[in-house]
Amino acid sequence: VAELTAYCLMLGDDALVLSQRLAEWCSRAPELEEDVALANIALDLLGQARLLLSRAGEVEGAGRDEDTLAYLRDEHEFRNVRLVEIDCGPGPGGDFASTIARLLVFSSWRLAVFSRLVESADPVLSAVAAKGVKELAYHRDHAAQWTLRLAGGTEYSRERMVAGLARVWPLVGELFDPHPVELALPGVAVDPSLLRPEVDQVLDTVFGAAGLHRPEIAPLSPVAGRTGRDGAHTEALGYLLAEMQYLARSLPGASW
Amino acid sequence: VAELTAYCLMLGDDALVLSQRLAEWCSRAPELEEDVALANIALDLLGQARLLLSRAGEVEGAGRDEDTLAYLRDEHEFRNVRLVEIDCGPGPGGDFASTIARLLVFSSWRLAVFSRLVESADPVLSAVAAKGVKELAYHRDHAAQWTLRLAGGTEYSRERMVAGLARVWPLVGELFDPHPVELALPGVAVDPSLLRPEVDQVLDTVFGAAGLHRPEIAPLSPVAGRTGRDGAHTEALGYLLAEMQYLARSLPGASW
Amino acid sequence: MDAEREREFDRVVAAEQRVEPRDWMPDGYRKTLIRQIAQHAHSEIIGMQPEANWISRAPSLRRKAILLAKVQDEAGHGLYLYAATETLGADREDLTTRLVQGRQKYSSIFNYPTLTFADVGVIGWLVDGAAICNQVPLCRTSYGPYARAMIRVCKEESFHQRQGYELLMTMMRGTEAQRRMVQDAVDRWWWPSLMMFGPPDDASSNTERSMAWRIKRHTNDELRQKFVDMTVPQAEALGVTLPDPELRWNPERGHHDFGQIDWDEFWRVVGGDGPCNRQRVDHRRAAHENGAWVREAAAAYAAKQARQEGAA
Amino acid sequence: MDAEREREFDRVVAAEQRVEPRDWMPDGYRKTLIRQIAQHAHSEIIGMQPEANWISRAPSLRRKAILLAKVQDEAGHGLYLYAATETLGADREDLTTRLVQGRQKYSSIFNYPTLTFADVGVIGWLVDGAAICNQVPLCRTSYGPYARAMIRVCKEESFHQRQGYELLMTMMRGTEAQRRMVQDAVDRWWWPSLMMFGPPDDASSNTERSMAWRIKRHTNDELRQKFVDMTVPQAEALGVTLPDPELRWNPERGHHDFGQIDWDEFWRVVGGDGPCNRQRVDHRRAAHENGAWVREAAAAYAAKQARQEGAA
Repeated sequence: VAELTAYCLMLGDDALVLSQRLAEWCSRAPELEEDVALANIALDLLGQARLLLSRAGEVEGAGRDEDTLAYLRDEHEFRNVRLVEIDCGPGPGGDFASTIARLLVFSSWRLAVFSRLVESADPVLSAVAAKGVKELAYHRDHAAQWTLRLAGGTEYSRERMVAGLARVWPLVGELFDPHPVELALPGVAVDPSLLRPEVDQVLDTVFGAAGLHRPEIAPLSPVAGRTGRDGAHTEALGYLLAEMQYLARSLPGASW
Repeated sequence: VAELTAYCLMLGDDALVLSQRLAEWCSRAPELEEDVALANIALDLLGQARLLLSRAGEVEGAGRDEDTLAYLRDEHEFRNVRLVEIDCGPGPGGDFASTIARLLVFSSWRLAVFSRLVESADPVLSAVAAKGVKELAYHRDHAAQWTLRLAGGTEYSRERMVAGLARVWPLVGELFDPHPVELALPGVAVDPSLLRPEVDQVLDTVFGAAGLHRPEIAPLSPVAGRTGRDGAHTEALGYLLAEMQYLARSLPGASW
Repeated sequence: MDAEREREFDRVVAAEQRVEPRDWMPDGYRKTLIRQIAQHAHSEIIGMQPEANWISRAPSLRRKAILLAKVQDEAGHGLYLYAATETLGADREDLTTRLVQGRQKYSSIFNYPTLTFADVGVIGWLVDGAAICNQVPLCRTSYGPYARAMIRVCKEESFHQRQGYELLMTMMRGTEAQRRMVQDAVDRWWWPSLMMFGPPDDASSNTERSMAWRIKRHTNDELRQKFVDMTVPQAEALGVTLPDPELRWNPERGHHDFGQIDWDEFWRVVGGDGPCNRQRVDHRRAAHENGAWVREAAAAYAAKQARQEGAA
Repeated sequence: MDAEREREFDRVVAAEQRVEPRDWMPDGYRKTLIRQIAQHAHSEIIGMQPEANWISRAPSLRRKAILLAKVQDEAGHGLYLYAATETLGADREDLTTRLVQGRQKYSSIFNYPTLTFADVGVIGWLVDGAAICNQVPLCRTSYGPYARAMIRVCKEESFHQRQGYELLMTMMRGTEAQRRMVQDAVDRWWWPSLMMFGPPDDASSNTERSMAWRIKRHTNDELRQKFVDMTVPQAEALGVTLPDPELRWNPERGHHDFGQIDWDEFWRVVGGDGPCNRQRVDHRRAAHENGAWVREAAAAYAAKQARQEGAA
């Protein structure tokens, strides 16, 4: 039970935090069509997050609903990978190219996870995955198309795309590190270490078409042996949560 | 009593919020000397804020100390002028020139206030003012020197300085609008409308030496007749407070 | 020849039929429409900002999803409306340039700040409500593409309005702090909402011709009265006080009387000195400028693809 | 001639006297000092970031003031130390360029993130504590300006260390959540603090010559042992557990034994792949580049003033 709860939080937090990041583009995207598209992707991920956090709360059985889990957990209780929390723009830490690079990597990886999760012995996870694969396929496609455009557009956009990939690459390895929680749930959870060849192939296809190379950058170190999955995050997450949770925390007892 | 409390909050919040803004430069200033100088000014203002908020709590007599007032009031309870809360850099809303422009205007105004407040019938306000005038004279001087350097440096820096003044100018008028609280405390509070000629003269001297003109930009409208002094702020303050107050609010009962 | 076309055009309009993009139309009609639809599109786009301001801080995941979807719809409305101007020969890039240079207007209501989450609900209720009053008649406007766009826009905005009202209902049933937030938001948005119908009829220069062309169908004051009459009972149901001591039912007129609008404020905000005018335009300009390299890349890529396909 | 100067230099150093800027000194000594002092200066400057990360969020105004003053002191230390390198003929702009291009190092400890406010206290206690162990001997280092800078730096750092420890004491007396934060921070910072003394003596290439020149006075392992012995009773007083099961008093050695340091991690972080290496250098580079126009303006203004005074 503790493992299943933790697993739902892992996948739910990934979606919640990336959704929060993508929604930052809302009213700031390079063109209106992209305002619509990024909001759409953020909404899909938010939907996945709500189902997964609700499931986590249900399995845990301690009366925590999606909002309690989203708004009243502290930073070290968040189980998302560090990739989704860093600022890839529109803040000063990134730009549209790094947003696309992250989305390409993340949605390729998550699509591989969800494709297997469809077979999960947990009926809720299986249903969430079945709905999610279609969404994620669209996200991946959207990111791949922009990768081609930016890599094959102007000299400047190509530089940005290369830099964007370099920005996110140190955090890619973490996606495939199996966590004890995942290994403790055979038939229910997906072991991400098995997905690397498949995801690499997808990425290599996109990189090939875009004339890009897979970056050669070492992975970001864990902190005291812990990564995002263990609650050890980057300095970016604290700010993100402060903004996200402030109102909910400052009016305890309010209903919305 | 209510008026004196409110007056201390007005002057205290001005200092607290501008201190928070200036401290954002810490580790991001254009040169190390300026990291030191801006931190110094932020510290002076933080010191003034602590004394004034403590005094507000003491006069109010409801057991609220400086931290309760700083961390547990909601946005609409903050009484600072809107000038101090807007993003004048290092965030995307400004740059070093607008930071300097704001500091020049604010410290010239506050020095004029404090010079009179030294005579206040309230002994604490009088003591805070006596200590503050020296600090504020230094802040004003620092800002004036940078105004000269930026206005008389390169073509680009001159453009930035002109734009920086234009950025803050719509919020200058509010500094001199007398608030009912100020008018209700003759001999204790300072009526800011009396200070305009003096402050204008100071600014005109700096502008004259820098070859700048006083901007001609209409003041920013109040919202439903209310300005910062009445708790009606810009959209910037909510984010500032979310960041500032988050930790204090998320661990109720903790002592630091 | 032109005189004959003009008679035909006048006949179509008078018969409540639709003018379509390929039909002949008077220059003034075309220009008036481009200006009006562009301002409407700009309003949708600028209108994203005050609400997007609360997406990251929405206090529940459900409200976050509703708000994000709503702001996304606004971007969508902007897109249809820019497309409608393009059927009249306008160019979206050119209109955007006018917007970010401050040469074309958008609805002044978006020059007010959103200070609490209750503002999100009040914008849905009052601002979308006023917009719907303005826009429902436009669903029968004489220019076809505009009328069709408005049908879709109005449908979605009614949905947004209901969501806004529902949020306020929930908040009014919540804590004392929440009720205070709602009342405060109503106090701030009520008068600006009334200003959304434009200056009083005796000061409105464009009304007469626009009505003849069936671009407009009711005067500003008629629409404003309709909005007030519609909103008063909703405010009562909600349990909030509208901030106008002169507001009361007048049985003789069969309408609510209401107090004097502060037209000085109206003109000040229209003139550029509202609480957020510079902020809104700066925000839009920054997004537009920061995104220029992306749009250039997409155009360059599309051109290369087209060349390759031509060569193959 | 050089041989004679070198004998005189060796005599001065061996006699524990000070070498001053105008004195002759061997090239290797000068280069070693510039490198070491520059790295130290860089460490102060980069070291501002992990703590500045909490200024805006400090949970009380008193702690905010203490933290802001501390980070300001670090900028001040950086300034003295760059000034000391300039007495050796180095150029601050050039050293900064090396830093932001990743060509000169700084203390690896600052490549770890500050994840809670307890980290502020633990940095004061452990990181400043380790720095003091390293730096106290430098107050007697052979190069005068460096030694004098270190006296001031050490004094201020002792003060910071006490403030850090006091924060932790307060937190340990607070709520359960606060105690958990402190223990978690200690778990994360303990091993990196031990790494601050550098590689083990048998892997440290520069130690021997630096000791002969009286730039360094103790080996890495000696200082590390001293730090451990000093810290263990402080941890007990605080009520936290140091995350090392092998840590225990060895009465025969008269020192604490402790576990094996993860030198792979050490070299990985030194090599650039710690949790924050890129972030720290990017932050510094962005500040430097964003401030270039301001420094240029100040220089241009000063030049104009000088010309005017010359002309007058």
